[in-house]
Amino acid sequence: MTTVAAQRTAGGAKPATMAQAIQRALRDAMADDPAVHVLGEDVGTLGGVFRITDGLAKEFGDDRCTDTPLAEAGILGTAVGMAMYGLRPVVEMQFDAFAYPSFEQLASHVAKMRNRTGGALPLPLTVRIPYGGGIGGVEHHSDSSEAYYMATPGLHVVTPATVEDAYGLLRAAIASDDPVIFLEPKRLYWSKAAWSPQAPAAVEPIGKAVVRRSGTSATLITYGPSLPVCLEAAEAARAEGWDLEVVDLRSLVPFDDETVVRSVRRTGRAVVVHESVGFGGPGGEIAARVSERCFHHLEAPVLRVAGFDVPYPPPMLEGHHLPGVDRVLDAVARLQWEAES
Amino acid sequence: MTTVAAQRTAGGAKPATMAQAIQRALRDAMADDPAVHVLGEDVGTLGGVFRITDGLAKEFGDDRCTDTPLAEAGILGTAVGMAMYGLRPVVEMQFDAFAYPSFEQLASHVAKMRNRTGGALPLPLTVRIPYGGGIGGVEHHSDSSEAYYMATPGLHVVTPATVEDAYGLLRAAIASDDPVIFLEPKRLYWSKAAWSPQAPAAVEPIGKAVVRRSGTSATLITYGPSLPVCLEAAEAARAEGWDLEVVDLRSLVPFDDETVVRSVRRTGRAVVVHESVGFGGPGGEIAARVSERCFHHLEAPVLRVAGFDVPYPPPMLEGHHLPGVDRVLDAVARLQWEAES
Amino acid sequence: MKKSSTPVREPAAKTTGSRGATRSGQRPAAPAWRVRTDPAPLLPDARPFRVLGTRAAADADPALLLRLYGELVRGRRFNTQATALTRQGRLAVYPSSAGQEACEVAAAAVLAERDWLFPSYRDTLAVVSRGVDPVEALTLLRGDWHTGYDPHRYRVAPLSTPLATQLPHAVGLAHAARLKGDDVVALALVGDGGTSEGDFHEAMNFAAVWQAPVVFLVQNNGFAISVPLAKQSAAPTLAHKAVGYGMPGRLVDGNDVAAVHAVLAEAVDRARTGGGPTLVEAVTYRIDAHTNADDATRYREDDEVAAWRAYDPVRILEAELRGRGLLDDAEAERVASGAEEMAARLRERLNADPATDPMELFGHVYAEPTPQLREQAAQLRAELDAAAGAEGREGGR
Amino acid sequence: MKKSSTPVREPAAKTTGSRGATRSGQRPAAPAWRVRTDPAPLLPDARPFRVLGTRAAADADPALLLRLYGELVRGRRFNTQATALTRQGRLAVYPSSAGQEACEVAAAAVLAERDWLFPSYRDTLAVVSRGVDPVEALTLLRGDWHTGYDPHRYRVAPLSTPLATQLPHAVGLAHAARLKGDDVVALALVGDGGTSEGDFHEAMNFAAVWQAPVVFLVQNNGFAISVPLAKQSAAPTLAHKAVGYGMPGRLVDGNDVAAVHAVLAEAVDRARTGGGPTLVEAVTYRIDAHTNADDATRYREDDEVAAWRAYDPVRILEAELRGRGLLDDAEAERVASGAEEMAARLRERLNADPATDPMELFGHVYAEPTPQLREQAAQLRAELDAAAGAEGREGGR
Ligand SMILES: Cc1ncc(C[n+]2csc(CCOP(=O)(O)OP(=O)(O)O)c2C)c(N)n1
Ligand SMILES: Cc1ncc(C[n+]2csc(CCOP(=O)(O)OP(=O)(O)O)c2C)c(N)n1
Ligand SMILES: [Mg+2]
Ligand SMILES: [Mg+2]
Repeated sequence: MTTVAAQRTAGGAKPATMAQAIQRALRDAMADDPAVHVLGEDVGTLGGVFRITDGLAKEFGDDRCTDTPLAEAGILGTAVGMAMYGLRPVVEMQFDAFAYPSFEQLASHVAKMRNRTGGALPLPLTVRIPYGGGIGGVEHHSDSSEAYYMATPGLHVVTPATVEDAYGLLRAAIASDDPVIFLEPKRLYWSKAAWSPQAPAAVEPIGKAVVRRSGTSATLITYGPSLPVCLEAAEAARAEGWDLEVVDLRSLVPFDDETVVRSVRRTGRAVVVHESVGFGGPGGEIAARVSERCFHHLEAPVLRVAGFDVPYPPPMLEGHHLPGVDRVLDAVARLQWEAES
Repeated sequence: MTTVAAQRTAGGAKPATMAQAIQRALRDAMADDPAVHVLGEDVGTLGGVFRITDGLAKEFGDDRCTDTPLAEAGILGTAVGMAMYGLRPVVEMQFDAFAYPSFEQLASHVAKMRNRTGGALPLPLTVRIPYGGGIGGVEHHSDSSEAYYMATPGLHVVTPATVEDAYGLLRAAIASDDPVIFLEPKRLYWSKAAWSPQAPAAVEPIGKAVVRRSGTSATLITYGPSLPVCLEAAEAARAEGWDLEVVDLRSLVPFDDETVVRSVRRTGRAVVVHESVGFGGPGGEIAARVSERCFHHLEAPVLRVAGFDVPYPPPMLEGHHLPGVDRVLDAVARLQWEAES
Repeated sequence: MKKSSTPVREPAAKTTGSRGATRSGQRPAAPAWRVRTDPAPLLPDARPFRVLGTRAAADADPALLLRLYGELVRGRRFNTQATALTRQGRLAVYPSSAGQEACEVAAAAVLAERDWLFPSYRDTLAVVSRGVDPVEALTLLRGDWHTGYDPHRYRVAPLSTPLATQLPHAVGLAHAARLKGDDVVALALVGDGGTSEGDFHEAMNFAAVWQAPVVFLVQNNGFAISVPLAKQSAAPTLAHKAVGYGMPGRLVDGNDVAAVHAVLAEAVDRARTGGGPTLVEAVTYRIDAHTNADDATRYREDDEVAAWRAYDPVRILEAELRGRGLLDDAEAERVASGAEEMAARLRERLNADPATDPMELFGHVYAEPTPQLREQAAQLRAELDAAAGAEGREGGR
Repeated sequence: MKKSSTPVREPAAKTTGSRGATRSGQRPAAPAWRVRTDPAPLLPDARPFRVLGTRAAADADPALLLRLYGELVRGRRFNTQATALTRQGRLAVYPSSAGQEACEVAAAAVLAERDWLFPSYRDTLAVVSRGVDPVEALTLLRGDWHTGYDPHRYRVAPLSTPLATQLPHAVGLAHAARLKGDDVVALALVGDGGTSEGDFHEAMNFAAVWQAPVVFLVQNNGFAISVPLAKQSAAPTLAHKAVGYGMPGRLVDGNDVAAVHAVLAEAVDRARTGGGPTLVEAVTYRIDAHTNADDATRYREDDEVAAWRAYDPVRILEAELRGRGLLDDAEAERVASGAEEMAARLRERLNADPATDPMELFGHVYAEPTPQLREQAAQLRAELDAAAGAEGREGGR
């Protein structure tokens, strides 16, 4: 997969931010399909508080990119109705915690509509949610809420960690006939990569993880905002003699057991890394699956490095909360290396 | 602990249902402390759709047991304000899925208020939620939503599986200075046990699991509505030569690692059983913890028996969805017994 | 009933001017203030609009009244039959709309085929009256699946159990239709209790801001399960809520089918012609208990029920029709026996066990089952096969 | 401004009687219909209530006006100082209430010590004006903790970032106080945008049904970030929303501090004396950008800002005071230099780095940390110790 990605960006690739790639994906989707409508708070004239929707209202008109009243349940609820009528709404929630007022619409309708109606009412609907911390936001601006969505059958849950995936996954999400929760790692919005908007990556199907770094000693399983942390940790680990493999899940639902299990069976050790709370967070599911499926291949228990089990801290303390390189390396060090040798 | 329970119910115990025990706990708490207020939809004159609050409005007046307007965020939100003023509100959500409109109040305020204010504003607030299926309810009446609450630091999450615990845990929840999500297994409301309301069980601190059946072959880890299933499975397993231990978690947050780990280290095998969805459900966290902490004692991977990863099915199909005795036994059979012998 | 009126926009006026800057000449003038919408035409009448038994009845179309009469009689019979089926265990539960049939059938009758209906959980009758196959409409309550009909085929959204959550859907659909240039109106039903939910508020507001072609019908039947209106709202009427969104509020006698039809027709027409949304409150009463599982004697007096039972939507229309010579015994008999036939067919069809396939659990969660769901489906398949095998063996013994 | 009036209950009246059962004698009478509350006194005036520059100003208490003037001048200075501190990196963010100071200081001034204030995220100034230590009030925005003050000590709820979510808290607290027999009123602030949230609706409704002693002040500053009022609501005024809950709605010029104070005082008084809740809409304008991080030129015209800048709450009060000879240059100078001192103290205190303890992450999640949190605290403790050790060693080199 990495090869394919490399090919695609070969010709004429210029540095682009993840924010630009997301914006471009919206633009291209709207241009390709008049059924795609963007709605949310401040997405129109302002272009969104992260400027992701900048220019869309101008290019496609207020009816295609709409500033809504300030009411998240109303936004998601009307989007459901729009999807029922054949549109493909793309909803922007301004911040993670501000999606909570729409939780009932999400859990009771968005996730269930296709099923309730025996397939008669699919909801091709994307909910974009900037998530996670590391940007110095005050309370309620830095939640990692993916556990809620993972526990809700009927939703797809994806999150890009690279500029290219931001484009490809969002195109795939909008093209999907099922509702997709598209989690945008806020602190990677301004991450850059050589990426050519002239030849944007083909849309990959949702549900495939990717090995971002090959290694033999242990597997770091991660996604979204923690991928750069893991890659950095993997580099640092070389000094300790560990050659770490890094798997970027990209899709939490569906989960790519195949890629993850193949890696861990080979390395025999695994650490799950994410920003979300540990207890009850995504890592529990991931570690449980890996422990069950790789039981006879594991040299050490699957460990988790996660945010602490506390409400997201204030800006001045978030550095102590967020899993960083050192905490990842500490976990790797606890993978019972002595036992093996 | 089982001994203590037996002692307590020794004298003059008559059969009581779990519904009666919960009602009695509310009554006693209200009688003991004028700060305890019950509020919710239909809790007053009607006594609640499950009759849990029957008689409370009559005994304590409408101001202590209040029929609210039909608005769950409003109910929980006003309860927050009441708790801020020193009351101990006990909120009833009519059904699991109807708690979702209050999700923002729960996640952004109830769970966080103490922390946000550095301890200055604790919220002694109990949210009672009838949960789970098995009673032939139409859609939105049978959700097992515990995963959402477990993933939200600041909440305690408890659920009784016995008549006695229903009383004791609810008293403990109301006595707690922290918000407690009190999950009531709907299909156990009418389960009966010899239990003496004259000498109700002393309130145990929240956070202790209990071994409901001792065994040596493997541990079934469960809670709430699945406890009877596990006990029945354990009986049936004797025919296969398996002597199963059954742990009733009672409290999901805090989690009693000690009791669970002690059991699994001894038996070497474990199956987590619950009604909630498998993927992203509580079992992931539980299995991950057990796998990590019992790594060198495990003879087989920790398995999970859970509801399927689907929206809760309609009444006529729920029997196929709910983890029953056979499915538990199938999982036990897959615990790699050959490998051992 | 008030005439529909397009919102009036006052010209911008400097208020300070009118009151005068009497003392402080240096005081700067306030920026222009404008009331954006004239509230007067939005306000509901003080009393519910009525047709039957008033002079207005003379103008009502006899053919329409007869058609509504037929629907009412069938509707009542549908309610009693469905309730009976709960006693026979053929329905898991039934929230009867007995007493509210005028609202149910008027809501269905007022819509064109291309329009959409958004029912609440109590509105099976409106769904059936709109033309949905009754067994499909009752699937949810029988319990073999959730929504039993194809919403697109009938342009009827699923019966919504979580209260008021269907209202924003109606707004979104109506808005989408308008954006596409389609002539489609959405009519959404909700109860008095449902108006307390945040979703009601957000839907009303979006509808008004977007001027979506949607009509909200609140069936104020006096209770939300056991909770009477007085504990639900302190508003003068629920129709008064409209003013705060900038849409017209209309109050109508919910037992007077001609009145409900007229008010809804006007609102639908306003929506259709670009006049935006309307909130209609129909004052009615829930004659039966909340559902067959409820015991209404715990929270209300028989007297109250009796008073409303006397003011029966079927009987008051019948009285009108008979008074005007539009209905005789023979015709009434014909309608009644048609309703009986409908009920008999319903009984018959619901007395058969529905075909259910456990594997359907996995068929509709996503367009394509996830790998995880495929695994789980295989597990259930194996369980079912094993059980069938065991049965087969037992049967062979 | 309308006189406060207790809701009028109409006697029950048979409506059919009034319109007459003209044709069908057999038609049963409808059960009694009653409008539960007279809507007329609930309706807001057509234009915002003003005091300054009108005849009413003559009746205003000079001492109160002078006190409010001092608060306004200090309030403006607080806003400019806090904004400046964001540029110096001393505050993570500051949502300025420049232009809205009249609402902020009136909200604080109108409350008795025993009353409670429920601020929204933009209302740091109201919190400070109520007496909270400014550095404690700014803790959230500096980022060393969330709420920096003890809500019980000041009877000020935490600044609420999730919009409108604090409104039900205010209702619950006011209701609880009344149940306990305490004379406590809650005043809750919310923005024009916040009125669209479901929590606004539910709070208003609970307050009205419970007749809770609570006052809601909507600061309609024209924008929710970039979204203008016209995209937020189609209501005649936001005050009209009150009618749909059965509470009085009042409209006031939000830049006229005397008017805001008078309207709020009346509402607080009504709440205190058992008259229930009031919704007050104050028409004002957000002079600064949404926060220091926002670029308001993207969505609004300088002309509009200039018009409102001219109608400055501080200047119009100053003009009034000077016109009436209540303020001279010396006094104005004294007030201004007091405000400068306040700003200097604030700068000084915020220029010091706050003491933070990472271990506090675990201290307030529960009354007692869970075993899991104890483990995690030990882990962080060990990391910190190791880091300190490493630093110590490096320092020793
Ligand atoms: C969000 C939500 N909360 C609670 C319920 C449980 N419930 C079902 S019906 C009902 C009362 C509804 O009253 P109303 O809106 O007046 O409708 P009616 O039953 O009178 O038709 C309640 C509380 C629900 N279905 N949805
Ligand atoms: C529930 C919620 N949704 C979204 C936001 C993000 N947000 C912060 S301020 C704001 C605009 C608020 O507008 P308004 O209520 O008019 O208050 P103002 O900023 O004008 O004081 C938005 C959308 C939020 N804080 N809370
Ligand atoms: Mg009702
Ligand atoms: Mg505003």
